[in-house]
Amino acid sequence: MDLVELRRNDYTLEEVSQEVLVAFGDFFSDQCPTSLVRASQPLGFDQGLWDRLVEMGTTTMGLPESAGGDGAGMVELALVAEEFGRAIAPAPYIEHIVTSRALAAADNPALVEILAGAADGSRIVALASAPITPGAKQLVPAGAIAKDVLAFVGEDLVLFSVDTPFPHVANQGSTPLAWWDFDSVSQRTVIATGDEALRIYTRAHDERMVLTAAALVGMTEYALGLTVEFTKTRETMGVLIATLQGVAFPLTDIATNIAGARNIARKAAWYLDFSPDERPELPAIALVYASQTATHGTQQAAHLQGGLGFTVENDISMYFLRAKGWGSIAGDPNALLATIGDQVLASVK
Amino acid sequence: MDLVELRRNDYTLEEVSQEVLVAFGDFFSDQCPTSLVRASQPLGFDQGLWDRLVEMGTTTMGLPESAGGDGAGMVELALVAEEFGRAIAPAPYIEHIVTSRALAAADNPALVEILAGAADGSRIVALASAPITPGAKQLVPAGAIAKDVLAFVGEDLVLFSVDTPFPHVANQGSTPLAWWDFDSVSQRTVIATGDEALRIYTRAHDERMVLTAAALVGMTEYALGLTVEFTKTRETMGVLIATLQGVAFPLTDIATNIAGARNIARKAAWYLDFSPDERPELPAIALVYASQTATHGTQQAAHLQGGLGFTVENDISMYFLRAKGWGSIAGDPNALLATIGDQVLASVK
Amino acid sequence: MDFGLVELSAEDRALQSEIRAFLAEIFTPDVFQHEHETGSGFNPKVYEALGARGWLYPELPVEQGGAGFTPVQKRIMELELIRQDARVMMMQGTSSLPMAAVRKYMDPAVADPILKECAAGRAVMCLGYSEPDGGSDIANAKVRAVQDGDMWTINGSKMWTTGAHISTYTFLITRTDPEAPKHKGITMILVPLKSEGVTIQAIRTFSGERTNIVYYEDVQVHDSMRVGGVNNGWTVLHGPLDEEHSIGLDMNGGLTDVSVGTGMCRVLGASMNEVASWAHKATGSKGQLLADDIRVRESLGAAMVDYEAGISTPGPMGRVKASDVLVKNAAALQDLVGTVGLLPMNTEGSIGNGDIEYAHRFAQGTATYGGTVEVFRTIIAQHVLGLPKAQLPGAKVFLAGKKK
Amino acid sequence: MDFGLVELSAEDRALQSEIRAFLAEIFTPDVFQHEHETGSGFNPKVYEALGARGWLYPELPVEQGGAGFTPVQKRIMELELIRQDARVMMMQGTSSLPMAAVRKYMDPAVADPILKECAAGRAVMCLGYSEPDGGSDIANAKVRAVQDGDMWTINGSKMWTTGAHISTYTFLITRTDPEAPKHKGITMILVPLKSEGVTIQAIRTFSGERTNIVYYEDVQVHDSMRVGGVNNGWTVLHGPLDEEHSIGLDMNGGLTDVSVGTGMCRVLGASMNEVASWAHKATGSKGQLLADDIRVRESLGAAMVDYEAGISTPGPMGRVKASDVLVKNAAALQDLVGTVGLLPMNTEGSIGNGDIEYAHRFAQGTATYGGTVEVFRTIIAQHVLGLPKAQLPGAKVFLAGKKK
Repeated sequence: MDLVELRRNDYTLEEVSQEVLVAFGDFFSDQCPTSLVRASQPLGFDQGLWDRLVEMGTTTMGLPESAGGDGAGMVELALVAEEFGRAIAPAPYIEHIVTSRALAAADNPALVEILAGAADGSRIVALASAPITPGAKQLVPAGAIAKDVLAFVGEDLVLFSVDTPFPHVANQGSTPLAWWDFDSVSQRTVIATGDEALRIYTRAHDERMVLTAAALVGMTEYALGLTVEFTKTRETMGVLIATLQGVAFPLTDIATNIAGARNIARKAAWYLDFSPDERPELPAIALVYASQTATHGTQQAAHLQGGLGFTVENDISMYFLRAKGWGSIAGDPNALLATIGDQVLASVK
Repeated sequence: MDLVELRRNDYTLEEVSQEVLVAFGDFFSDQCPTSLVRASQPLGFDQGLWDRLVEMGTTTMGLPESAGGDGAGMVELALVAEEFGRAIAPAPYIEHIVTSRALAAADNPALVEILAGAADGSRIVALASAPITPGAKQLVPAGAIAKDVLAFVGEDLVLFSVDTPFPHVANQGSTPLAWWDFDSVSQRTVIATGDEALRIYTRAHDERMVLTAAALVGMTEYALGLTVEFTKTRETMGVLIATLQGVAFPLTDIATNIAGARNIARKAAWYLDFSPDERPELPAIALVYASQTATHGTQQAAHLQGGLGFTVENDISMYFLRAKGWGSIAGDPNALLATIGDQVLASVK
Repeated sequence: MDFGLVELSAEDRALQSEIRAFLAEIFTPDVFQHEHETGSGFNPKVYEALGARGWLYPELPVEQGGAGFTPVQKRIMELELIRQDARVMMMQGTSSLPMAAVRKYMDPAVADPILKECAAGRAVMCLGYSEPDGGSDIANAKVRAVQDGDMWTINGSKMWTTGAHISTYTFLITRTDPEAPKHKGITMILVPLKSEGVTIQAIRTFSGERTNIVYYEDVQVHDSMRVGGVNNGWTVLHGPLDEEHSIGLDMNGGLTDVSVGTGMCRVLGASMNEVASWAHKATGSKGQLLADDIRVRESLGAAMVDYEAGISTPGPMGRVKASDVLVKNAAALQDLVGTVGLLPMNTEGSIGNGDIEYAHRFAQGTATYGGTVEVFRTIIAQHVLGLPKAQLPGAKVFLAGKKK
Repeated sequence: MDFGLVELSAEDRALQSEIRAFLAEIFTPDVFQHEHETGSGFNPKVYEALGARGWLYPELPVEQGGAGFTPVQKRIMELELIRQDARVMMMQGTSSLPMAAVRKYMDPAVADPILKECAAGRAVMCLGYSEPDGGSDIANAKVRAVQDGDMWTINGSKMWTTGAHISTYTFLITRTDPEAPKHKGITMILVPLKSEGVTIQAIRTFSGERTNIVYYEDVQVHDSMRVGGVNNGWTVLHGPLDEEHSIGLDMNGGLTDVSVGTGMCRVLGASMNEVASWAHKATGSKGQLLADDIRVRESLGAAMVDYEAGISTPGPMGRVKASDVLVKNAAALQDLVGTVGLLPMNTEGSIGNGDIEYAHRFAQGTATYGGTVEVFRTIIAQHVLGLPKAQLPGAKVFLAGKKK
């Protein structure tokens, strides 16, 4: 890999991006208190919040103008994802957005109606995590609330549609997972085939990794904030625990990881927008690093609140329990490492 | 694996083992000051020390009585290895002992003379780390001072002998490594073949792993002690740095790792002595964990002395620079993990 | 040194079979379901069935309600109980600490009936140590006990009193001299939890285990329930604490676990076994059996190294190590198996009926149980490494933030 | 946001080619050999050749000895120098800190000739900050400077004065008022190292880098060499320190590294490249090409994630992260390649001519350079997280234990 490439490293947000960040930050802190997150368990979906997200234009902002959208890029979508993750909002933001964008990219007349439903939020769409193999069910993210799931079958990218989503399966992250028995779904629309299918599918997965990475950053930062406040008020042996290095140093490591993970997620989003054929490993790097950051960060943040951090009543428990699940849904970290390594190997060939 | 097996967990040393520990502890602290270690760099061999080790009976204690030895078991040899490692002694204790034991196990009349030379220390013997492949040289531990190297070739265990050892190659750990060009060595004695060859070879490797694990424990404990003393005298901001959790907690983690690594190494030695067909993964576990303990422990111990821990003059530098190398010579940690995992998989079959 | 299988006499072998058969009978499916629902670490039917045979504290002499077991027999019982379910037996271990103090310090006329009830499984005791603002400093207890003639009046509240809701007594640290240095003004009182003025409020942890806050409002306790001298509570406490935190020099010919964290490691071991079983059946994206996958083999190998480290590290160091390796590997094994690792007990497709999912939640608590790992690191720094103590304004002894 | 390739004008492209060709000419093999032997981070021929063109500090105006480079041109130069060898250029960076202070605080009549010598590569400056017993607390400096008329007399010793043996001047923290609070009694003096009474003693580090202890015995320095006001040293120091520790808000349109630790990460990146090249040629025990080995692929992937984290983490947090990832991955890559990873430069069979072996030694120093990672964690705790400071007896500011 080229260690001295003459590139810019400019993380300054455009004004319009800043506004998106503030608007969605405000939206989630107003509309999605942790009480709402708690009330939506174990399904992890709140229809009222979803309706308000639709009103905010969340389901259209990332669609191309040709599909009635606002044409926002991955950078803006990642900023929204960060605020979404900070609120651990019970809504299928990531699944729905990346799948609708994939459907729009297919530009297939048969999809007009479904795409309109996705744009106005009335029809939740989702993305399978692995190609379909006959006889094997799949755990589908947002599969308990989506009626349409995009999946790769052989050479084709196929939209599987049902009238009623498959039943929810309880899970640690309280996300709307369901086992889909794709064999039993007869309503199927081939939306792309061959290279185009692979291109759309890969792009959708990359987008899911980047948005999930951004969401994990927001999630971890909120959890860190809860614990920072705790350590500033809690005493032991006559001193605030925040003044003990055994408490302060792990907190700084979490903050350090968050700062880097945020930058990587944003950079990966920028490459998808502006230079999609370069650095193909960045979405995977973003996801792996954000997952490590969130797993370790929420665990330590919960732990540094002592016994209180281990109680169900403490909001931090909801963050800890989601950190692993959200990351896991977007990709297998071990498998991703090998594909990242392949890029290093290719770069010196 | 059986989590509730009714076994004893008794780490109490027999009186005779205690005596071995004390005798060799005294020997190395008297005969092998760090100044001698420093003077023996970069080769990592001191003939005078070797002669005194021979006088101590080190080269005979582990040989069977039939070969003129004292029949000491792996538990005693591991105790000696711990003291040897504590002193980072410039002598081929581990290589020579495990190789002589392998030669004795072969019970081959052609080896009588070489075995006598090994027993009286006049002929240093060593063990190749991988089977010989024609056309490829091998880095042989102690290969710069040994005239006889035991190696696996096809189905045979072969002793390769030379009049002059191959030249030393400089290395981070200051050990007497050499590239052996086995193709060029004409003096070869087949000492065992087939299953017996494999059994002797595997046993020798297991013994090397266990003794190296014990040596790494002693090495790390000495390095820890240097830094513990440092932190009790060094002040910052008006307090001893030992009272800061950012210093004390990493030190406790090193101590914790040492305590566990020591117990595992001794347990692995006991199994080789008394129950060699059970827990075949223990030597690998002992080595991997002791290597992790030593790599991390010497690094942190050096670091917690600040800039002083990074200077050549500080003895801790010699410990840090050997930790990785000594472990690496005894086995590839990644490959060992897979073989350990195989035992877990086999246990539930 | 000895790591051999324990050679059993014919009698012990027969006892082992008898125990195993008996436990298989009393650990019915609804015992597990009950524990899953309550998270109490206690089951009255199981405790009473064991108690009726003297098998709850079988090392006690028969006349004290035990069965006069030898160390080997006691170990057989321990391991057979773990084989069934260690969780249900938690209060057995918790009670044993105050039982030792009661036996040592109280008038036998009062103590004996109490201890017999405990041995019979009809009573358990919990630890009233930590307080809501106390952090790790239990010597700083503020729950007030005031003596008037033969009676004590108790006011205040305790946190993390695990088992209070099913216990007969709590072994309470009370402040009896607010003017004295903090270690010299505390007294231990065995408080019947049925007393008027006691209110117990549940705290749920996300491993599913229940603990409690206990409020004491003008609770009246007779002086005969005092354990040890007035203002001598620190000494009384040290008995059980020393037992809990002891460096663990093995006094039983290797019949005890070397690491305080062995129980935590068994949860990791169970996860490893479940992942291994799963890998013998599951296939990867290219149809390969996962048991042959290098990634699965290495991850299990890495977990095994850590498991061995956790059970081999002595005493309080083992407690820190076990928690560290459980936290690390529970996450790593969840990564290894993928999304199905998120599925809990009783859901389609979960691994080991939710063992992987459970281990990840359970792991977090292990860093806090019986004192946080930070508290133990402080103890190790002072007592193993001999490092000087930090000169903090309130420092004297850092101990046990959360008691089981 | 912008991570694009910098679009160069025809003029800049020509300059880039000119620089590249020139550097290829002056970085001869004996430059590397000289650095390998001395570990000084300095080469007089290279510095003077660059200085002669105004390319040592090319962002300075021509009249100050620079070349009036634009930020893009300066960045071109930086990267081309790194492409050659960052180690040799270390003193260029070290000098730039005191040069800024000299420019700002000294009488131009005195300062200008000194600065011109530096720009010309004929002089470099080192940092006389840390002291033998000083730990991280540079404000606690004890080297004494006493004024008598126009002259200062200096006594004491400094530790970790990297480059002292090849520097013309040292930028010295002196204690000028022992009675004042420690931050209010220090004065900065630019001391010519040729002065009588200066003794320089080498300290060798195990990365091969040389640093020094410098003894000052009745060293006489004229008052014109004072930098800033008497007892105002803390303010003068903060200029360069703020530069070194700045959170690094990018003022150059993304033309600077975002992480303070980027240089450390490049050593990791070089190791990764060497391991990848090796894996394209080496085969495993079963004859398989190591580039196809899942273990090699995953380890390089893990290193790449950490590399990206190291270069993407802003400011002082990036300095901590970069050191952490370098320490971790240098060891992991050495494990990956096996025993040949222990072989240094110029030995048969070493990887990347010893790059792997070097990275593992070099990594250790990065946890100390310019202040230990613990010092930086303290800064992050206070300035990023807003945590309260520990109330230590001597605490005011924790800064920079070891200066480059």
